[in-house]
Amino acid sequence: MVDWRLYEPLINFARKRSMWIVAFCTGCGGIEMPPLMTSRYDLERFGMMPNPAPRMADLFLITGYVTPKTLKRIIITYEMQPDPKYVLAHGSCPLNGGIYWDAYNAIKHLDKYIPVDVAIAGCMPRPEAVMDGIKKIMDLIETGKADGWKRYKENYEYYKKNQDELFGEGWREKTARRWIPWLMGREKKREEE
Amino acid sequence: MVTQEELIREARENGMELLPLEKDTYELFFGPQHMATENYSLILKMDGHRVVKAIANPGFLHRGFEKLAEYRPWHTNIALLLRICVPEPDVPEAIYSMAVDELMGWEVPERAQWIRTTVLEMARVSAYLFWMMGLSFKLGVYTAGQWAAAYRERFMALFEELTGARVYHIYTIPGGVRRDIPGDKWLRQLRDTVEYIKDKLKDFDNLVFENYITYRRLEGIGVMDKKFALNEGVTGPNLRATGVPYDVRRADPYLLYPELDFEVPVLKEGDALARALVRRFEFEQDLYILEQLLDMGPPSGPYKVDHPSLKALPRFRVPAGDAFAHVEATKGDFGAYVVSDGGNKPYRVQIRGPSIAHGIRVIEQLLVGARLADVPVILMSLDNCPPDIDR
Amino acid sequence: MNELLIIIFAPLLGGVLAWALNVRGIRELLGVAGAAVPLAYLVKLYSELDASGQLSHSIDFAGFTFSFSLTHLTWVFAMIAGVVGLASTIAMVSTSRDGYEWLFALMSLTGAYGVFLSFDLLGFFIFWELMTVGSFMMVLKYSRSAGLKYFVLSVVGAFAMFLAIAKIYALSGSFAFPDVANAVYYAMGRGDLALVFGLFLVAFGVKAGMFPLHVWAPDAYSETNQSYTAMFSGVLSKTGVYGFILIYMLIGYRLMVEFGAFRSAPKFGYIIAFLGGLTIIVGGLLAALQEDIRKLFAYSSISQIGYILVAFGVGTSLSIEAGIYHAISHALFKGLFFLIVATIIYRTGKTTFADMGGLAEKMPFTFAMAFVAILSLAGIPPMAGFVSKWLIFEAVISQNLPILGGMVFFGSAIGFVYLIRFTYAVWFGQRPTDLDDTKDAPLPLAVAMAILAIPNIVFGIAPGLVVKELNKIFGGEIVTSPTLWELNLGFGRYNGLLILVWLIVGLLIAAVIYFLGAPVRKVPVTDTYQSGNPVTMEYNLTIRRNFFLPLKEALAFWLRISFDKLYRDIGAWVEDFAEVMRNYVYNGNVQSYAWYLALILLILAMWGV
Amino acid sequence: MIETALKALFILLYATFVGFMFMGIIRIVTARIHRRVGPPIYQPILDTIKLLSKKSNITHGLIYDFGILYAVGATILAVMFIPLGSIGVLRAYGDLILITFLLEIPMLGIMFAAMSSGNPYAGIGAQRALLTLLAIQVPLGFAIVALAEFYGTFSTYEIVMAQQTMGWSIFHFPLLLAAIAYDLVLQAMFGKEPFDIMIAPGEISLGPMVEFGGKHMGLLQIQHAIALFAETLFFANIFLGGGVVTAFSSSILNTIAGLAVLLVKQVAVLLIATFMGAIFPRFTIDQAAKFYWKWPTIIAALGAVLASL
Amino acid sequence: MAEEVKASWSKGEEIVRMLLEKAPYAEGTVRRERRLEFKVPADRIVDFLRTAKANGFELLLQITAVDWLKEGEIELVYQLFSISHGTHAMVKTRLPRDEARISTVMDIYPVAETYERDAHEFFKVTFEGNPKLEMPWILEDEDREVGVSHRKDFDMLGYVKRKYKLLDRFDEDKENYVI
Repeated sequence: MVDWRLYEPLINFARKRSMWIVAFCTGCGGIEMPPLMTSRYDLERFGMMPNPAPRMADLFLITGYVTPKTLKRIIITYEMQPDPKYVLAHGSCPLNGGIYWDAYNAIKHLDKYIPVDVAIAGCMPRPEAVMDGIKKIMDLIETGKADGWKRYKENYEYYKKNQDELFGEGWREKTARRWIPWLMGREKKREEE
Repeated sequence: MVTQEELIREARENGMELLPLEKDTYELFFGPQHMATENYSLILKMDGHRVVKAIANPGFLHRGFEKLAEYRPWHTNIALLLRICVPEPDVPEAIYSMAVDELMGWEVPERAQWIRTTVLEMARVSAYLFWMMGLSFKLGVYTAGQWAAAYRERFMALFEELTGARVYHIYTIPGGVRRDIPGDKWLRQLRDTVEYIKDKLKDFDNLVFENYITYRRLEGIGVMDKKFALNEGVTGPNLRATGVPYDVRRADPYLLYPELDFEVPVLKEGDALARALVRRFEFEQDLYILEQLLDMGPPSGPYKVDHPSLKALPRFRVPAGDAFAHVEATKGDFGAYVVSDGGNKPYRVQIRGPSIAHGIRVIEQLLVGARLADVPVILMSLDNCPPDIDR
Repeated sequence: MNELLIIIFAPLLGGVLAWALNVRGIRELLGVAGAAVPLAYLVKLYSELDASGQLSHSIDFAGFTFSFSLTHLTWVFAMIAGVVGLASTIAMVSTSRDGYEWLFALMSLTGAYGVFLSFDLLGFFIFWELMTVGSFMMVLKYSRSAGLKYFVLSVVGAFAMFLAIAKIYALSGSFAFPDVANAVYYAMGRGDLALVFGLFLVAFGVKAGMFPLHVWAPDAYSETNQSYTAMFSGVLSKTGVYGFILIYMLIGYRLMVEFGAFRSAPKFGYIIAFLGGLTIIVGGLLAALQEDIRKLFAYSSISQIGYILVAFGVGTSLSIEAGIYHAISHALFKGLFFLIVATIIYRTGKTTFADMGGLAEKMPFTFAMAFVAILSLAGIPPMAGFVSKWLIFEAVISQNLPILGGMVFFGSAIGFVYLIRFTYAVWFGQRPTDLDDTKDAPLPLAVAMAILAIPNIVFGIAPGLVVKELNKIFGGEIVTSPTLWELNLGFGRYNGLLILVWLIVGLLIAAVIYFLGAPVRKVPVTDTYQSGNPVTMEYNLTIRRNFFLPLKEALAFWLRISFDKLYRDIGAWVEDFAEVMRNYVYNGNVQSYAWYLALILLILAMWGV
Repeated sequence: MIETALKALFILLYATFVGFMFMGIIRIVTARIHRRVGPPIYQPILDTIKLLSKKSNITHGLIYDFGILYAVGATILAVMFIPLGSIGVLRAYGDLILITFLLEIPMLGIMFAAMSSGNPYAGIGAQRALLTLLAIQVPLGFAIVALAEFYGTFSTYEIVMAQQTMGWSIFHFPLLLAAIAYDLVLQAMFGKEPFDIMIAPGEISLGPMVEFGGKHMGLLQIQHAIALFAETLFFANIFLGGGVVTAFSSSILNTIAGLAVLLVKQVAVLLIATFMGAIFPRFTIDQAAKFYWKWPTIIAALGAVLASL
Repeated sequence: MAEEVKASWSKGEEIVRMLLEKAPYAEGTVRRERRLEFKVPADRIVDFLRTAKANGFELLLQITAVDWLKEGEIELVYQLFSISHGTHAMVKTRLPRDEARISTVMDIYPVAETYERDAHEFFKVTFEGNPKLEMPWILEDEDREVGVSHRKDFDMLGYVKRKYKLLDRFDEDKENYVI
């Protein structure tokens, strides 16, 4: 009910200078995260902090290739993040599968499943390349063009269709209920048997 | 998401048990999106703050290396297989090259052996620093973690100068190494780095290894006796912490290790503290080995076998047969079994990462009865590398 | 002045009639009337009491003269019994099953009134026994073992009191309190004095649930109709507390003179205080480790009684006034809590924490009442609980008693801890699917809860009301309260209204910031952080059992010492001894009896009788 | 009425701003110990603005929101009671026990909100937070008892005034013991390293905070800032002699000087906690409880007994 | 070219002879220093491993499954390592390709449970007696139903094109492409 357009520049500056990263190294690029966070490259100068809780995080670094099993967790984590959220895809694997172009278990094009804001080159991009990608995201936020989350919200059906096409309908319950017979001790299957 | 009301209606219609199924224990997913596990999931059934039952759920990084390797010529596989273990990628390269050398019957020249040993030792030291950073973050000593990551960067710079890349070096190829050492300046830098880290060790001792609270957090947790370890296929520092002096560099020597003298630290208790201390002493030994190698100096001569087939790599053929080669990685016994049918692509490649034994049955049995605060500590003391399990 | 008799016997009369008629509608009406009449009379007599200071009345019955009196002190305690008793009886309208419960509940209420109003030891003892019988029958109906344990310990307490009264009567020749006080002060020997004090300590300790003698309370409070427990723990434990005041009134002065003081607190008082401190800690820690909702509140009421005992033990007029204030607030919030437990059990039928969860949405009114009770018991500033605890802290610490101060401080955190355990297990978390159609509290229970909740808030914001009454007991201005909302002790000041105002200001500021933000969307319980994994209702997302396992492990050494086991062992030992006697002495053959006869005759002969 | 409202507004703004600066100082000092540059000092303010300006927020029910509002409200209430140099709205009623309770009540609000989210990590975080509270209560109780007995009064304002004449509390041996015990307790109340078990990021992903996002987390950042300010101010007042300056002529200058003195003392307390936090690993919850019930309790009890002689 | 054995390794010969006495049904050779090789019929593998464990082969490093499409057999290589003798040993058995069944060695080397789950997941070899064969391991349920495996006859490229529907650049049929 309050019109915030007057304060947009300040809010964008705050969003730009305090991005919290979801602590989820999905692929092989995860090994370049520690040097970024620690003494040598130190992203905390830009206010970026790894945060284990997705509810508080803004930036989601997809570090390298994505397998369907990880993609399910990525989608759940992505949907748990509050709204202005940005995705940074590392390396060539999220774009066209990279070195795993013919692997049955690697996603070939990440943008079909979740919106990607910035993609960085490099088969495991160097920390400097990641910082360049982050600089690009900061500029997008500054100019208000980082709208991955808007795209996800507007054409949610397109993303949902792709996801269900890959995992099958109702994949969340199937994945969750997969462990019940082994975890609950009783060899009880649900309504299938 | 199926809403709660639909679930209840469904439960009532089918007259099934009312949910949740078991009320005495609760389930906690120590899943992939968690700071304690890189991308590897544990499903814990908890009672109070103690673990009642643990189930390992690997497979988040499975790319089917063994199938992909059968579609690529011999030399391209180096660029593929080294992506198995990310903290120390030189080990898969080395074992794959040693296996192919054995198949080809090549004898790697002296200089190449020296370079390979140095690269392996540098990989071990940087992997141990990575492990020290992990342990410090899990214990809470963020200062020691930051310092360990900073010192590891020095080795990253050295690797970059030697092989052109920070992490994935694609440097050891069958028959030797891809490029020669970039001159003496690099060797001097390596010696300075080893000296620098040697006298930084006492900082880590004060902060982590001789800290009262670390002893309280690590002592008597995740205890493993010798019989259990051998049955469960545990190798590397985890096995040496239970009293079994098994080190591949002594038991099945390769490259220059017979000529280097270093002792293999062995402890008896088999708990998380023993594993940490074994790694701490081995880290010191690796620095000592690097010093010996530098004193020895790289012998002159070619850095790779000059063989006609190396000129036209796509048509590089390996005679039929199979070979097994394994190396002592920081995580354990890293083995590769290569089968060739004489074609220009390998018939079958099997990489045996040490974490396939540590990360499934061992962790499931060690976690039973552990406190939730100990789960990340036990995971870190076993030093699992999830891609080893999924390959 | 037979209003006093009406006050005492009205509940019994109501109970008997309710039991006799035993018709669904009328029985409840009679029961509630039986509880309401004494309250009405007490309020009516207040003006006369204010004028004359003491209303007394005595009757002769079977050769003994029973005298009753209403002073400011007994008026306060009687009012506690009245309010909590009324609320409990209204609540029993929905939870009681038959006339049996009405009879014995109101009989115990009569006993409580009789204890407060009687002015001589004999009447005091008779009404004490009446109360014990009433409450024992209520517990017996639900579980024999709990009833038996309660009965055995009460009998021990009753005999102790009986011996003490006998000793005093042998000395003073009459039961009336004034004569007893003079007799004890002038004629009692040092040894007898100590014996009488010990006996009274045991007698009142059992009923109040002091530390070594508290074992009956958890079973008795939980194995009975929960709305009666509100009266059981709210009123009947106050009779034990009133007993300790009697010790001060009757033999306190002589004890002070005889045994001297320990750093400004009387020696005998320090014993009571130290036992009270232990009661706080033991009751609180055990409450945190319970898995049953009724047991948790049973232990918690023992722990709160510990506060009152500490206050009485210190012995200064300020601390006794603080103790009485805490007796009032404890009766209020403990009665409220047991009514909440009654509502939950009445609606869901479950009693252990493992089966409950997520009831906040389904029972909003009960949760609001629970929120008030939690704030009050945990001692959060704008509530009555905090005022009384604050007074006790000030009283204890200002008397240079560091150990007691530490114990009391530790007690407040324990209260905090087991309350949040209760809230987490019952109100929040994932709701089991079988609790999805629970409705909110029925009307009688709701009314009863409201009756007890309002004074909780009012006495917190305006403590002057209560303090004005309590000052009258001691005559002087012990706790000055310049305005209705403010208390001033000279070395500590408290202002209820200011705290409430500034808390509301703080809440408003937070609410403004909150509503400036973007709108929120409701999320089901299964859409939660499980490190990325999807979760469905089959998984249990709440720590229902063993919530304080780390505490249990940290206290493992102390938990091995259990007085409950000690008493059970004593019981078993007595049984074995009786078994041995039966086998050897009364073995049934006539010949051995003859031998015993001869033996006794020989002894008598030797004695030369 | 207007005058107290203005004073209250000033206290609130000053407390929040300085609280954020304190959080910035903690992050910069810790970063410098880690040999890295560290964020700018106004970083916490940016974080809070970003969190409050989130476009979509979730809630798990009414109590999920009310718990957080209650926590912020109680912290604002606590700040009003502690004497801030010569300004202090409710200074006359600033009672030791009242303030100690008020500094613990935000924990109740956060626990209510965290538990109503029905998340097992939040449950374990709440379990640990409660046991930490139980553990720190014993030394805290004895420290407060020592103070009250030494000065014979409970009003913070009178204690501050007494310290002007009798010298700072830490110069008297019994109160020095109480100060040491209280400082260890502060380490747990700030949630710094050896005792930050309740929000252990490595083990239970920020414990109770795991389900807070958007404006809920923003409100909690404000609460944390004010709580930092309140706790350090309370410590500075009761142990380090508070900020009463009468050297200057005009009262405005006096209050500013008083605030400056207090600020220095508060930063000192903060740095002790930060340094201790940077070099220690984390206790598990039962080790922390056993630790608190051993050394700090003995120190504080000794202080209390000596103070009462 | 690896046939000519370097200076024959006496210690290895002696180990092989000692094992062959105890297990006549097997035949063993010394590949080179610290590399032994044994061939054992499928049904006797449990006894052979039991004797091997008794005689100093403490560690079972891996169970590798190799799919010999032309001979129509799956070869299981049990890679053992002996710390006391300091040598590695490959114990090879052959199973028919279509329904490969063998009994589990879990009771001798408990770690074999994980290796057998792996071999079962990717090479469809059923190990009788292993309780966790049906437990979810690495592949998702969707891939398991389709029958993804590392056997030679599994057409990976076809499956990838069906699953991800994006790989248009595979349409031109390159048979022996070289990267």
